Amino acid sequence: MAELTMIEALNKALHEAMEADDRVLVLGEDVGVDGGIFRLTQGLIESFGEERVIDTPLAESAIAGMAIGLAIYGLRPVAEMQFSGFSYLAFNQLEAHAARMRWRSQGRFSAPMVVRMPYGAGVRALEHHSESREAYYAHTPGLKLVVPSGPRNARALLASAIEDPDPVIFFEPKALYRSFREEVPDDPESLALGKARVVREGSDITLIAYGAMLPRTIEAADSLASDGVEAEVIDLMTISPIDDATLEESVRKCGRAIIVHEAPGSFGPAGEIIARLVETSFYHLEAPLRRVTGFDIHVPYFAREQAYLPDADRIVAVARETLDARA
Amino acid sequence: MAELTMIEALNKALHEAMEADDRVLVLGEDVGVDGGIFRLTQGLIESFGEERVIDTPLAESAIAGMAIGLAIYGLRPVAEMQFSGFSYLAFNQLEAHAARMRWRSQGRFSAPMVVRMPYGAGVRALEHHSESREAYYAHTPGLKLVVPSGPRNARALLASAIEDPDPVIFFEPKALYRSFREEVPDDPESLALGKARVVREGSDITLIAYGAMLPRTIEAADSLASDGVEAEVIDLMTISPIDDATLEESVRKCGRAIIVHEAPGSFGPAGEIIARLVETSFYHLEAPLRRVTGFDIHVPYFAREQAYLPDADRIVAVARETLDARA
Amino acid sequence: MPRMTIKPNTQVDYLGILDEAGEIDEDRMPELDDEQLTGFYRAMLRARRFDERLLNLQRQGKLGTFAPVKGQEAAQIGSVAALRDSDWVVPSYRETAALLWRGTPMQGLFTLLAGYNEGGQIADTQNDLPQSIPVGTQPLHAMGIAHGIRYRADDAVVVSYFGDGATSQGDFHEAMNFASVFRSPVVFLCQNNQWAISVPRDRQTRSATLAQKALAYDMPGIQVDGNDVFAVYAATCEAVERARDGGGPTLIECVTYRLEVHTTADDPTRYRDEEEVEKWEKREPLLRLRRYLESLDLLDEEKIEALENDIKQEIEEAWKAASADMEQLTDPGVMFDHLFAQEPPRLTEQREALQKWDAAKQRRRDDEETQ
Amino acid sequence: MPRMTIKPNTQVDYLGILDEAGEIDEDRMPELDDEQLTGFYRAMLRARRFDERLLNLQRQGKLGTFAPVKGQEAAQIGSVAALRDSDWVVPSYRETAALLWRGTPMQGLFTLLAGYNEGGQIADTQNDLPQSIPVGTQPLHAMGIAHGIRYRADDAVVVSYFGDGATSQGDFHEAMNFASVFRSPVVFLCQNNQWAISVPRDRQTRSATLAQKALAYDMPGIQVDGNDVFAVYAATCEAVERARDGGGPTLIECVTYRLEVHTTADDPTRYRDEEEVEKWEKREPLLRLRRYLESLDLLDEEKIEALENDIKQEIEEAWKAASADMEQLTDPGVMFDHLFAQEPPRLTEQREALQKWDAAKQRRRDDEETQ
Ligand SMILES: Cc1ncc(C[n+]2csc(CCOP(=O)(O)OP(=O)(O)O)c2C)c(N)n1
Ligand SMILES: Cc1ncc(C[n+]2csc(CCOP(=O)(O)OP(=O)(O)O)c2C)c(N)n1
Ligand SMILES: [Mg+2]
Ligand SMILES: [Mg+2]
Repeated sequence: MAELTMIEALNKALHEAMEADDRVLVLGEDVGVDGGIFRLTQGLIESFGEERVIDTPLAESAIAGMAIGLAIYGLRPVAEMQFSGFSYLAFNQLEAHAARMRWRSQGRFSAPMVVRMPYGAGVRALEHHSESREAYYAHTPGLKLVVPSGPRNARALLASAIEDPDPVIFFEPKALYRSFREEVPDDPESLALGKARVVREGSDITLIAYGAMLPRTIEAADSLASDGVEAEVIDLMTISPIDDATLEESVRKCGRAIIVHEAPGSFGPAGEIIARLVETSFYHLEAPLRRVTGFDIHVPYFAREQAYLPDADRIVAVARETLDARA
Repeated sequence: MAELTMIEALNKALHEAMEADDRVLVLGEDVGVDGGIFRLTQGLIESFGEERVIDTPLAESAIAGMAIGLAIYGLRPVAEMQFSGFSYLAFNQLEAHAARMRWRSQGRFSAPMVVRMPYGAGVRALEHHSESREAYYAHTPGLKLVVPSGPRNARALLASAIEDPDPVIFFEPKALYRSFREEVPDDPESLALGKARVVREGSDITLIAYGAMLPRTIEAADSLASDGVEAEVIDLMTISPIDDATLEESVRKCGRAIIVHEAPGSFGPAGEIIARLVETSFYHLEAPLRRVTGFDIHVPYFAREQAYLPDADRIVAVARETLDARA
Repeated sequence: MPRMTIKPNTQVDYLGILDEAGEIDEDRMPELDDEQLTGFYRAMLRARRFDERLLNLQRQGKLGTFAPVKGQEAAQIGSVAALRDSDWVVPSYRETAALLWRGTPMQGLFTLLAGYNEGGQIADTQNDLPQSIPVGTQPLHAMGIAHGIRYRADDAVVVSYFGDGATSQGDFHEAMNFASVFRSPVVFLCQNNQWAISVPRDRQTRSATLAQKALAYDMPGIQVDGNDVFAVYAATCEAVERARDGGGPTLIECVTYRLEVHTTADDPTRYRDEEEVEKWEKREPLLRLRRYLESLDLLDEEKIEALENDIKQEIEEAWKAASADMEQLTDPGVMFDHLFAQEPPRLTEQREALQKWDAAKQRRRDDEETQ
Repeated sequence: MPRMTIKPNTQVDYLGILDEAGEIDEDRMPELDDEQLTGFYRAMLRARRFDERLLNLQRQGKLGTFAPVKGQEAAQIGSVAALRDSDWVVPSYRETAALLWRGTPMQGLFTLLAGYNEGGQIADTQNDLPQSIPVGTQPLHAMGIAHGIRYRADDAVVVSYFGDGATSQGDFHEAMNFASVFRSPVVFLCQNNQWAISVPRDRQTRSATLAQKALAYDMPGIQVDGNDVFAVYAATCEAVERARDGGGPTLIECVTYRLEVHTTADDPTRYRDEEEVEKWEKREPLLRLRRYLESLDLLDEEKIEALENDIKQEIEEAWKAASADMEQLTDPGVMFDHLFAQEPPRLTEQREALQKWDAAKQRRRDDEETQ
């Protein structure tokens, strides 16, 4: 057991997957010789050679399209988009082909590939380097969407994503890349896709979050706890498909819930979760479901990005309003 | 006053806009000599010449990017994506540039452009010709998203979209292109963006729809009426920004509501509307808000597309469940 | 340090072998035995007749929109014939001739064009991607598959089919560049049929040839008479061999013509003259091959009639089988199939909701009937 | 019908005028008066010093990530100097030298790089697009603006700046093709600085030159010594003139070198040798121009010192002004500005919610302090 950052944990997952299965290839801009601009793929080219760790020319659509071809051929490509903000150049390949290959060929071909991309604000980066547009992918039939929240689950989820027989979009919360360390078991570990986890038990209010918003949500829960409110915190981990059962159970228990994400609120993932909880658990609700999200704007340049991002303060404020709401 | 199809009404709007303002240019694949594959731009090149009605090479990203450049230069381009299913090739231009030009340049430049695209199923078309992914655009800050539902409002909304100082994505429900005629005033008419309209008044349940789902929703309302249920029907027309006030008022009155769209349900527009109504009108709700939407799949080939699409039957069935739900 | 002309690899060749009179350039003629020669003709005729039948069924409302192949049979058969069964074909939406050659059953094509996803099934033995519509976006998959082949040191090659319009698409450029950088065993086969719906070739791009687009990547590029099955075959054999030997990709521009509508939703009289079509009718690929084969005594009236009958029978049997089959394809639940290897719970719920609604609808109908 | 070589327009020239020793090719030397000559040097030095100051402030944590221009001053100044004020510049993110020449205030650049959107303001008199990051996607805007210019029969031209890596992007290809089809008055100015982050030029694309990518569009393409401000200037003048005269677009490849890190987040020792950098240091653009100007007696130690002092003062004043200004930029609500011409109600609500939260937070802080 070593204490790893998320970067190191993801690097470990890639090493393990490549070690275990020679179908696994890594491709993207600067993933090879440079070891990735975040050093996430460091050491891979030394261990597995440039036939398996491919520095591509600068073209996101081609990276996705090449991965689709590799996957059809029977390999297991792990493609990197350098930032999720550049993945829109590959959006057509992902929507029109990766998400449809199994269906279009009636099961003859498929596109078992992972498209990794750092997302989210908070690292004082430039424009297009701070987006959270997971909803684009979550709304696309035929894709799965995974967002880890810590080193250990990042490693285990990436392992599962690589093994998954279908295309998985893997959103990495770059704000957590190096923000804390966690014990990660030496032996391979995987975590089933499509399952949320209860991070903290409570019975007063459910706080639902994922990715880089999870630590802030836990911080809010701690703050609420110091005032005697027991919040249950759920980490979604897979955004599509959502683990309805876990959410439903918690919300039925607590009767109140808040969804937190840094993506713009309007037409963002929280709306979907609220709609589902209304559909399944309306009569258990004691207060309006609320969301704490990014604003409906582009992430401002870094001097103000923290003002853009939901923080524990805002989560607590909205939680209090929810708790104060008449049942 | 003439009775026009939606195709004719949109064609009229384009003629009028080009007549009134020499900044208005039309560009896209086959929009000129061919008059558009749906004949929507018919007659424009004859009236305004190939300098203003531009047959482009086959490249959606370039069409969007060219429109951005034209708009920055001070013109008012109306670009066509031949089908919304091909607009993902232009998605990066729209997200990274059209939606950001005013903001990035701190107001110095802007991208007043309209990107028209036929969307939706029901015309026995091929793969990629039946998509409804308005959520991608609605979730993108800096873009407006408009969806007309009939010849008259199509013409008036397109006029407003062309006049709008910001980029507008204009989704045309191709299933309604020629499905019915409507009186369209001879004189220019416009309709404010961002406003929904109450199509049918009622007090038992609110049915919210837009685009090609509106006629089916009205049909459902008629069917409910024959059983003594008075449904209020709202046509959103603008999906982003949503007209919250109109929705809120209706739902507070009726206490029950259903949202109908043909886009896949998960992470689709209905979730957003439900979330907003929960936030604003929770205590007025007498039953869970429900949605009747497309399934979370690709639109099947045309032999089964009607089975994919929400129809009056399904809307009525879900309305009945909502009406039967205990308050 | 004067201004000087630097010379990148800028040669672009043109190849033609079989002319409109049915005469060949002996020096360039690829080696083909009699069976192969008549096989080419049979395959082109088969595609032509199948295409005609599709058009006729479409006009009767029995099939949906499709893109006829008429006029491009030589470009497709000449190229696909250069492949082994184990090679890969990445089609767009107009490759009926090539796919028929590869073994795609007519029955499946009928079913697909009648709007049933089931028609898209592909035999396990056929390394052909499904037909695919977003123009210019599939060459990337061909390049990716080719890269996989290289990685596995497999000796297959990939042929990517696309049109003149597709060369304007960014994905085409990216595929050419990646393939050239990685020396992927792929042949980019452009069927320049002069039109992208209503946009003529010279409004699509200003370059004198499409083949010269290879120069941007220092990739071999060649323009061939695309209505000359031998020229296409020879150029493709050369490119396939180069690819198989590790020599990397090639761009082949087949100069041909779409003699029919773009798709059945199209009205070409809006944008092109009948004269142009007539001019190209004279250059069409079947006639010249027939003349050549007649000159060799490999074909005559009688043989052709036998061929025609064979093909007609095959088509009608396939249509009959497809029609019968489609009557069974009534389960709408099929639309949920093959989205994922394992269906997530929510999709299963939706599948069941659809069943429930349909059952209720059926009950109401039954009730109405009994009343 | 033999196999024959067809010859598209395949000439690609190379231009160099000022060599590393500071000597010029008289025949090719563009007409420039003394003021222009020293003006070039001043502009290049100004960009170099500003860049150094940015780096230094970034290392102190006062600025965020940015992309240094060091080594590319000739490519930028030589090209931008060929423009009129009324012409348009479409930059990427490394065009500091070109933008300074155009009049972008240092203060704004400081503010922008310190993370304030306000720093992105552009004077009404400056037809320069804001800096923009998605590689290879901006040439389309240049083409679109150029098309607008043609439509209005305006006589402006547009210069689009991008790197070697950008040529791999599909949007680049589409921009080249559209511009060539529409004969748009645009100059595609590629700064081939040999690296796209860690990817060297020859892994980016296999063609011998980037200039030859113009051949795919029958567009004039020229490769120039990008560290030679006269060659860049001469080639750009030629291209700009052609564009202004209705002759359409040109691709110019400036062969140059990024002497610094890719951005301040980059560590080039991971992928390139110090030797390579040293080799290019010798070819760097300022030194050779200085030598030439010294040979003309237009520059000497004293004049250079005066220049340096001037520039230093300008930079420090701008930084001081920016620092003072930034202290006022405390309103987070600014982030809602300029999203739309007219703010939709929901954005106003969000703006107000933010104010409310911030006020509450402030109250809590005040409470804690008074406790
Ligand atoms: C990305 C994309 N944009 C638009 C279309 C609509 N469309 C279908 S075929 C076609 C023209 C294609 O021309 P070309 O590449 O020459 O092929 P051809 O149809 O002539 O075989 C267009 C615009 C499409 N299918 N995909
Ligand atoms: C579309 C896109 N993909 C990836 C990136 C990340 N990135 C920034 S600069 C760069 C390399 C660009 O190389 P080049 O075009 O040669 O320009 P240079 O930085 O050398 O000036 C990359 C990959 C980006 N900004 N945009
Ligand atoms: Mg064509
Ligand atoms: Mg570079």
